[in-house]
Amino acid sequence: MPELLVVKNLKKYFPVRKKLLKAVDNVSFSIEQGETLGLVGESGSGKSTLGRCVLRLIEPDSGEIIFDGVDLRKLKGEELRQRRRFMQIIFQDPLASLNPMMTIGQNIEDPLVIHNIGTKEERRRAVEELLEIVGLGRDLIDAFPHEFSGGQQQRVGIARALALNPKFIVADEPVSSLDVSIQAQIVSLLYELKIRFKISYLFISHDLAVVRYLSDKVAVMYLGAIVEYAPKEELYENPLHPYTRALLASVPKMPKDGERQKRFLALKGEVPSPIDLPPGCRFQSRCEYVMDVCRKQEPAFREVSPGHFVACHLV
Amino acid sequence: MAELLRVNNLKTYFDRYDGVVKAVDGISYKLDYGETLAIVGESGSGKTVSVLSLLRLIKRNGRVVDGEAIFEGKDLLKLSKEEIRQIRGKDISIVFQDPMTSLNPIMRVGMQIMEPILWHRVMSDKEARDRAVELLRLVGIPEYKTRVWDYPFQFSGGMRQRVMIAIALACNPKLVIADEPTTALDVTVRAQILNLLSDMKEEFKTSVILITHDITLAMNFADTIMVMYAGKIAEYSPVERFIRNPLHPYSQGLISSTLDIKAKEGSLRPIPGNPPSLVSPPSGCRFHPRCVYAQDICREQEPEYKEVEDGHYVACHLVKGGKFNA
Amino acid sequence: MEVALKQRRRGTSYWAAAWRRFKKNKMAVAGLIYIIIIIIISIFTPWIAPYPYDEPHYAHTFEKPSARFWWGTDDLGRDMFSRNLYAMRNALLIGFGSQIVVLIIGVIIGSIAGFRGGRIDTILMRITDIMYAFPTFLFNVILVTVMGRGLFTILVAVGLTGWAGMARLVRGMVMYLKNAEFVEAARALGAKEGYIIRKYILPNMLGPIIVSLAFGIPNGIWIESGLALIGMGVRPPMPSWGNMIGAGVAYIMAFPHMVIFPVLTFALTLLAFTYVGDGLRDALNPRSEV
Amino acid sequence: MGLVRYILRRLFTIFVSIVVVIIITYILMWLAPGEFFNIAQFQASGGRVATLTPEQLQVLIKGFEEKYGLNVPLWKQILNYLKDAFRFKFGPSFSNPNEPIEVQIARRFPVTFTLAILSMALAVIVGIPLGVIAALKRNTWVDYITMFFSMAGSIIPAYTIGVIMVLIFSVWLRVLPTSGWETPKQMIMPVICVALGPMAVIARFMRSSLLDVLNQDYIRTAYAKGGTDRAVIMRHALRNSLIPIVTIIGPQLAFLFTGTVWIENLFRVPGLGQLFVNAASMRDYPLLVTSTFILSLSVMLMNLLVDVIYAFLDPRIKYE
Repeated sequence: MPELLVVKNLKKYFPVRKKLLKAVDNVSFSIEQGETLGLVGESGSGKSTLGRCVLRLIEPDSGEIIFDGVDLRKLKGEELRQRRRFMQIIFQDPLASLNPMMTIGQNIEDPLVIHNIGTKEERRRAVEELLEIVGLGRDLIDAFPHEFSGGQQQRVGIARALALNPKFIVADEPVSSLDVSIQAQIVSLLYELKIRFKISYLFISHDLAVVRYLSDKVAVMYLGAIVEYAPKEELYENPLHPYTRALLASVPKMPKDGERQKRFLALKGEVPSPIDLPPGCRFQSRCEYVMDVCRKQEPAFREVSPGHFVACHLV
Repeated sequence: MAELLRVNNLKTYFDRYDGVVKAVDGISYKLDYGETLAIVGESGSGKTVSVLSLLRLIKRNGRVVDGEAIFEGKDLLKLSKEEIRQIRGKDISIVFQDPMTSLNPIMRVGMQIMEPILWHRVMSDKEARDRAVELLRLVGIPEYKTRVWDYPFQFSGGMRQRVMIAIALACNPKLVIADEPTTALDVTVRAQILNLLSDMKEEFKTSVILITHDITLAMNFADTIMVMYAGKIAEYSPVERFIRNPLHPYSQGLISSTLDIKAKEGSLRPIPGNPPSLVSPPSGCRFHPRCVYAQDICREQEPEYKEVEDGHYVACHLVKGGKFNA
Repeated sequence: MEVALKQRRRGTSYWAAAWRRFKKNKMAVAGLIYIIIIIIISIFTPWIAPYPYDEPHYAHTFEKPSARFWWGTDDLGRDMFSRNLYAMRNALLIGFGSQIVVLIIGVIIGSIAGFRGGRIDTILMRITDIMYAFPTFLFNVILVTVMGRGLFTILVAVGLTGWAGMARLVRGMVMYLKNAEFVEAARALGAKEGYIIRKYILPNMLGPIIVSLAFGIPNGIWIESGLALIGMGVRPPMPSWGNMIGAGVAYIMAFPHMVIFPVLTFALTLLAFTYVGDGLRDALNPRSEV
Repeated sequence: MGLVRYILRRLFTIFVSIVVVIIITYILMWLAPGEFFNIAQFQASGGRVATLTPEQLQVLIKGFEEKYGLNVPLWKQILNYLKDAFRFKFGPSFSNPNEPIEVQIARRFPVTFTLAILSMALAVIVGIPLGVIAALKRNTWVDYITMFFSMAGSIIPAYTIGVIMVLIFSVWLRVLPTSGWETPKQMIMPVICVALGPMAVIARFMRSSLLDVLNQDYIRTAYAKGGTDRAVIMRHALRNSLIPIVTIIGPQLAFLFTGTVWIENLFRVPGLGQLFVNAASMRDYPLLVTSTFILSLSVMLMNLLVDVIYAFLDPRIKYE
């Protein structure tokens, strides 16, 4: 399959009180047409910044973002604006992502207005169709976002993102603020859309289960860098990086066959401040296998088996 | 095991601009000494209110309208203000969800740990100080001897939650209520806090009520599980039995809605629809608008909350003789 | 939820919902009615007032309220009722007028600071901070000294010294809105900056700006009266509440009516505006309902 | 350590701000229509113009300009003024050529200072408990009445309230004198009038601050630990809600200083306010500039003091 998005050596540093916060530190990955990349990380991993950098909603410091054969970083003003039709974003907080002064219909119609697509009636019909696609009634078209529940708001956000028939959507923790039953609804909706419209997602989440369900490949981020990157089954069945292993082990599993777990394998400590990291491996402070070399030299991000990349001295 | 707490027909309502919110509408359950009960539900299910009502810690616009809560022979709901105060933090203590906001930002953590000890006159000021240091050690705070006089903002999220646990344990309570204690934390820190809760439960031999939205966690962690929906108990069961045989369609829905780390692609079967309004809840069974098995009787008549097997209670018309018949 | 939504299918727009909330606040509604009445009176003052504001009746000085002089007369025998009407009119002119000046300066400075950020923001905000911390009344006195004591110049002076709060408010909102998720969403959709400002940022700033203006109007009236009290307000014989009260105080022991009426209408007007401001603040904040 | 540097930086900012303020003031006055040398003023200060020939008048104006340093370019006037001003030397005023302004201020300052301090103390001592009571009794008639008066107090100018008080206590009840500043009885009304505005603002702010704190999770934690109402309110709610109060006291001081101008005028209190009113109405520029200088300096220093106190009260600030 052709590669839809190739990101190479992307960097974004923020100055924080004369120090550097390396939010995205030399990140590379690629996504094929119709394929979904899951991006897993805890708070402070830089996963949301990365998602926004890819869309140039945050301007990266350096690197390449080749979307459909064109380097987005070289595009200016109008060219970039036109490109935006093909790449969209869904946000974590569905209410905050909708314009409170516009009706549901106007919010969904807005991308069409911005790109001057169709007549008023055509747009109205398109909006009604989109409402149906995301599972909302047409009769809700004139309601306002604050009158909706979180799940419905997120459906509106998805409808708006779909309006321009994008090839690629950045989904930034789209279900983490929702209730379990609603989470499941939205995840299955996203899954259905992926199959139906062949959309590629960059699916950002801290929830390993959700990521597994939707992704084809998974990247694990820790403090601004991808530490492990592999096809889904490979990553979940054969995790190599100690951080990935710990992440997988710390999640309670459904005790279907009656064996319950009262203690969980826990990583020591917490995510350290991403400002002014010490030299060497960024995971050194929490790694149980830490060695001298880990404190001196940053491990290279290398391919250990076909398609399976990892940055660890132990592998 | 002996019974520590028995709640009968508890009802807690809130007054709001658009009407009366029946947050908890007639629930009954019991808890034994040393038992861990997990209350599972989504937001608005009444899981937190049902427990805060016991200690009368609900917001000003809320009121307990009916029911009794017998804790060691005393009805908590009928105690005087002073009597209930003497139980709070001493016999029953709480670990809240958000450790960032649940600690007083301008008071040293040591003092915050000492307060329940001093307020309940368990020991002298001097002893309370030593106790605070000891508790910090127990909950696994490094350099606890100096950290005891730090302020909350000098601790990370996970460390603050440890402090909250230390506060809860300060007076050797008989019951610890943990209200979504890990929800606000990072994935890897959640496991630490859960382990700590397990250890402390062993160490202090307390009963625990774990309030959570995570049914997977509940099924792993608890002895008994209680699933709430729209202010009522849908199902209440010993966990082993529940794992084998979840009976209520909502329990089943929650399980099939929950993405397990091993879930297969396309296997998700979400519950349709949205949670109901608690101001004007649906007629009959409150779950019927979202229930794929709903029948006429479900729309018309409220199902009875009854024991279907030994210790296994369900409120569903379709459950008969310990079996779910759709 | 489903049911509730269907009943409200036509949707309650932000403004409709705000009006519904505003109506619930009885004091605010009373204040609004009072303000509408005095605005109408002020428009037609020359036709309503029984006497010109500067017409003396030397035979009737210091008269108590009577059928001929409803609110009595002052030291020159001028009709207090007529003078009060004109004072009210002047106060409204200054109140509203000064807020127009505040709006223009505040929005321009605030949005430049907010949108541009960086050094321009720092400089503009430093100036704003000085204006904010400084007892602006002194500046008013100096400005009026420089520009003269006309109605228009006073109005401009009050505006020139009162924009700091508005600038801060606008800047804060711009800073918040330009990074708000729904604005980010619009940017991701490919909206042009002009479109974003017109459709996303401005409509969402309107509420707080209106509230700020509502509180600014009584403040403007207040400052004018303060200027008038120390002889820096509108030039006599043109009446203002400040100079009427100032003049009345001199005779307070013997002829309290000269001060009672201006004081009461003045206080009532300020309270009315403030209640409306309070009502607007609650009404324009959708979260206040919960 | 950080604190000292912070204070020094703030002092520098204050210095710059004041220089800017003085420059603006000077430019404004320079733009003002009419000569600095105002015949009416000269006469008012005891001169006799009518008897002078034009030449003699020229000499007189020259002498006047020399005396007040007006015979140099504007930028130099400003520089000269600033150099002296930061050593608290302001030269003579137009209206009182024989007495340097610092002497006039020194005589009147204690009066205004006493008035301001007494008023602020009253405002804080009454305002805070009022706010606390209103918050604890929220949505009862106690709350409504307190908040009605508080709203009225913060929006109706002190002067107007002063007039109403004179009407009630001097005209009708005849229990308090209308003017003067010698006996405590004379001080009652001025102090109350000046205090009412800030008191109302403090009460309102205290109420909302306390309500805000009472809604915080850590208050619920304190109750859950078994705290009595008293313990929770005293140890947790009050302490935390008082911290933001400190921040509004700074701006209120500026407000209060301005308020004294009219109140001193109304009650014939011989403070800085009267001096200022005279300066304004007589176009006494040196005095006007100096009032600006003194007022902005004191307000900015007060604000600094308030911020430092704030840093001491809130441990979160110190460590940042």
